[in-house]
Amino acid sequence: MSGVTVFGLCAAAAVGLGLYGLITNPQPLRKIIAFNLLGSGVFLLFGVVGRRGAAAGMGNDPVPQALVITGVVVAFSATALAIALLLRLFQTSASVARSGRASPGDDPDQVGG
Amino acid sequence: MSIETVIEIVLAAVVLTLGVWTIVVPETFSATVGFVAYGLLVALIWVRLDAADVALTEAAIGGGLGGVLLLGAAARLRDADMMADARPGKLLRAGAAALSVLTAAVLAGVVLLLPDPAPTLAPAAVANAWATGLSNPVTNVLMAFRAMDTMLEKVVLLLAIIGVWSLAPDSAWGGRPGPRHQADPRGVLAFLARLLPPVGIVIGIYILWTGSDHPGGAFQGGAILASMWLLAIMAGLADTPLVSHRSVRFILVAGPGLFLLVGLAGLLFGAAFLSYPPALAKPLILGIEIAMTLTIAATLGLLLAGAPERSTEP
Amino acid sequence: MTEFLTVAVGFILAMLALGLLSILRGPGDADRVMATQLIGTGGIATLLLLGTAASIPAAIDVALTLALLATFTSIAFVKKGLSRFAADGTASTEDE
Amino acid sequence: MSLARDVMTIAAVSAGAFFFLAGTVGLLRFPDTLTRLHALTKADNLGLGLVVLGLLPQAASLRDGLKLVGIWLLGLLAGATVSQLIARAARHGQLNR
Amino acid sequence: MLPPAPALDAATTPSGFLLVLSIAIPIAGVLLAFVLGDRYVRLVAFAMVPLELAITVTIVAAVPHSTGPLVYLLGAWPPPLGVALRVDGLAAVMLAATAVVISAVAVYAGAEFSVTTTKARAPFVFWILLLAVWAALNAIFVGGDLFTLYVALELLTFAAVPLVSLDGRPETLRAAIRYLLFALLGSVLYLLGTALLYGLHATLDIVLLSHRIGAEPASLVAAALMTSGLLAKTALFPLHLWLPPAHAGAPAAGSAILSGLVVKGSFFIIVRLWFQVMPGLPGFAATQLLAALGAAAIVFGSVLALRQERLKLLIAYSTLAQIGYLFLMFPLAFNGSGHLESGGALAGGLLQAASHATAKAAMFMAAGSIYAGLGHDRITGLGGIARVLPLSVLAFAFAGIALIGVQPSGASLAKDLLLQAATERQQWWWAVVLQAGGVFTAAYVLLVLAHALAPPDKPVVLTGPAPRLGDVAALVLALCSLLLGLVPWEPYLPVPYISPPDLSGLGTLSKSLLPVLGGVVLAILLSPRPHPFASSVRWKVAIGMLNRFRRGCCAFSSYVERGNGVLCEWPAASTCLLMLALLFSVLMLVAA
Repeated sequence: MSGVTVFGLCAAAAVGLGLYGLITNPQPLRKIIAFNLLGSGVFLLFGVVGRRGAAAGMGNDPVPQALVITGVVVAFSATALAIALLLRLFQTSASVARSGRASPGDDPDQVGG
Repeated sequence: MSIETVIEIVLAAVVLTLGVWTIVVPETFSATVGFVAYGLLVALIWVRLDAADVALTEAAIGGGLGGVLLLGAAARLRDADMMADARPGKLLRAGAAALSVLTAAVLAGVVLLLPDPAPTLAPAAVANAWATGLSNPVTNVLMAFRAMDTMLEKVVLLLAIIGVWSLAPDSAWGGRPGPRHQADPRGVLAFLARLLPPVGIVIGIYILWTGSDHPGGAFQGGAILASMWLLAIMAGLADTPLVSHRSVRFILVAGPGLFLLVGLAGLLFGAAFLSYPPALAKPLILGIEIAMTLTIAATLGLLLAGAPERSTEP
Repeated sequence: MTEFLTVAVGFILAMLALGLLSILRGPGDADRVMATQLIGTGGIATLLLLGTAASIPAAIDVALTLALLATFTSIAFVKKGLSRFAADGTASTEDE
Repeated sequence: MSLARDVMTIAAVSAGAFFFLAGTVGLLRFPDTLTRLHALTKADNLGLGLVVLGLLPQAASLRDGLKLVGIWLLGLLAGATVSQLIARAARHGQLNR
Repeated sequence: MLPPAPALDAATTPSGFLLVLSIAIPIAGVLLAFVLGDRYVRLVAFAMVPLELAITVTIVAAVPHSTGPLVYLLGAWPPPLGVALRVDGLAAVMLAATAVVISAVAVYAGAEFSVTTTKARAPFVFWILLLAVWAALNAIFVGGDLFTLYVALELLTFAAVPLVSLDGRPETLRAAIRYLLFALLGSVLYLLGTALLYGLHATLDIVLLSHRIGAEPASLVAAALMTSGLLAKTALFPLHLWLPPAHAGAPAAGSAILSGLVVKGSFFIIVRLWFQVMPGLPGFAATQLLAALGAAAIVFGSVLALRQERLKLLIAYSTLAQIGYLFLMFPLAFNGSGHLESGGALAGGLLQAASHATAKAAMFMAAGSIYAGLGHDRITGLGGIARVLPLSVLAFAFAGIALIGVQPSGASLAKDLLLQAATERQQWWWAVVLQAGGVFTAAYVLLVLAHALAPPDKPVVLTGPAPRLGDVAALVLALCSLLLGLVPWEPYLPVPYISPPDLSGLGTLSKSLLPVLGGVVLAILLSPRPHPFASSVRWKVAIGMLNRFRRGCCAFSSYVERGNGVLCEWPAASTCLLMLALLFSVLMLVAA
């Protein structure tokens, strides 16, 4: 068993863990964390693929590396956006709860126009 | 089994243990800390996979910004059960576990089945490095061969900013994100915030500059600069800027803007969109990277700062 | 030499794992936050040894980045983790 | 010459590893947050310092050597400030719940 | 026309630069609008829309004159190292549909999202995201590399999510979070597939992959993962938990974009994947499953649409049903040798996508006008609006008729093509589903129209002025959809026969009337609320005979609603996603 295989299996396990967490965790923040775990498993898989393609004096194929860097940036922006949404929801639902049930936001008719 | 393999197994086991901890531990806060630790250790795996560029990215994101983002949210949302879905029943959880294990097993099988020798683009990337004059092939892929992806990704970052800002209350639109932080000017935090940023800025610029020939580059450098800015903000030494300020807006689009302009210049005068004339390739790419570093630093900083909360009046 | 460094990596990694587990168990959040600090030292040491053993010079840069940013999560914890909602706006709990 | 370097590396790294061991034992044995914090920062920073010292002879260039020293200094700074911050937070009892 | 696997396109074609511009111009608009700030965003958008429209027209005009697809090599780097952009007939159709819908939405939203001093946030976000959606969709239609498609797909998600939560109320924020998380799960699965494909073939270029890919187990697993990930983003039943709240919660112009266009982005990548990357893979059983899910989506979506109290939710559930319709083409495209053929079925599917895009956007726009006029959109409270908001109701009616598939609409041509394919492939069961789909559509469209045309209980008071220009935009869009069947499609889509629609023939009339009649019956049977003409005498006679049957149908539809409630729970939906991924893998592995 070579090192690449070890990390390949590790990546597969991280994907499985992330999926399980994303499905079963009721808290949105935990879902976001599980998504990040899942993402890191996928990125590791790219890394393993690149490592297997080591050639021409490169220890790791540069193309998958570049894809991973792009992917990490995208995943990070997604995390930031999701957390911003979450904090805003926390804030608004807290203020709705404080101002009582009679607030206009609860009117079932007003779901957009 | 060589000793290297043993080490790799130990490393993978530690990382996976942290992963399991992150998923199964009941308190959200512990899970978050576990994930930050996980992210830091994954950087080790990337070094072991000889992908130092990615390792740097993971270290900057996982160690600095990701940790700040997740821990900050976890600390604020501590007891926020009101947003949670219903907890799935035991049967559903068992089913989900079985399916996840099955998926992981299928993936593991596929990984073991990958062809040997593996197909690769490494020789092609190395052979075409002449076109840019940069000897870090990852930078070449990001800035030349697959420049389109990089440009679109920068637009994704900008959209994320717009998405975060769109959550502002109407009254605070155009104002400053987040609360005004305060700290004792003689305290530990202020001391750190005075000492660390100069060092950090030097390191950030070094990572950017070294990226043309060695692992490093715009994103990693920008992430470090963003962290330093956030440190100053958290210590109360600086305030978040007004998001309606023209110069803020300009910095946020400088990177993709310059990228697009250079690309269109290539379309008009050169060989193709996003092609660089060989003589000018290196300075052009460096110029774009410098602009992108600034943009990334500002973008990441503002992404973490959140939606505008304080209106334009001071 | 390589063998020695590799063994050292394994040893420190094992210590790191033990330490992490004991810290993450808690009881308090402060204990848990120490985990990132632990990686700030143990992880960096591992990284440096690993880089030297496998002759990957860029590992030093990765370690430098980690060392620079190791404080961040703890600061975020101290700054935002404290009763933000009671005194929303100016969360200053440091140095009173 | 190379042998002397290797001996120095082995000695210093081994000593560093010992301090990591000591730090971990401290973490496992000490009961409360503050003493654990103490064990963590003191032992680990020494450990990191010794590892850096041990790797210095193996550094490829002066720049790498300087970076190694820089890493250790940053580690010290982080340890000192963060342990203060966490200790203060823990002492105020706001975090131990 | 779809060329048979272009072997050598290692060069940029003469008008290839247009493809770059189709992405670069909206992006330039995004950047410019962002810098110039609140006051100028709408101006920038209004400047970019005609420019981009002109570029799309030029591309669409250039495609028939080119022997193969239009190609552009970015940075002059040929694949596999570089990234190529390609436009074939399929992409041209989608580019055109997108351009038409976005232009109409821009006209519609012009008044609503104008900047005033008190509200600058929503217009700023809306106009920038409108351009961003356009850039992302064009990148998806034009992109020739699976990873570029991934980035474009994420761009689309990032542009779509803030549209959902634009008004900032807790419900819409919750809908946005759910949408974002489920979309992210989908895109991670897609990315996982691309990682495997890269590991197998060291390229992600669509044309190169189509030559290298075989029935290796790893390729099949990758295809299964990518397909199911994209299905999550397309909201095919049972992965639709995020769609109704997100599409109904956004402002009307946003809903038009989300429902008409955004879901088509991931759908188009599925088409590319199946028809171009892996047409030779053993996917027959898997496509049967896809179409079965589509059929289930039609039933669930339509029944639920009939049970909604609010117009916007009804339209959102109708989208769910129509998405199902899009997937009926996959099994019908398999020829005798087990090869996925780019023929009439594909043409029908794409045509359906284009006509749904236009019709659905028009519907949401009309619904938005009605909401703005009445201050609510309760379906039972719509009585009398045909008199006060005639244009809005007319636009809704035209869009609905187009959707039902009355000649000469695009949907009717699509249905003909698909029915013909079903006959050729001897898969009669999909022909039944196709016909039933039309009847179901007629049911909920007629339900709304019946309420809108019914006399009011009390005089209708408008809360706001009727947006005249917006209604005209919706009407034009609905007419576009209604006349799509008259467009000569041969240069773009593999249409196997040319039969000019016969508008007067008896056969045509009955073909259009049957679904309408069936729809009336279904609407009466399945809608739980009293009907607008319930007080008339003839009604009572008719209903007397049907009453017992109607009770059974109502019980059925309430079961459907309950089942839907279970499927819309997060754990159930995400488990379904994982199960689908595994099921697709197994089906293909067994067939290989």
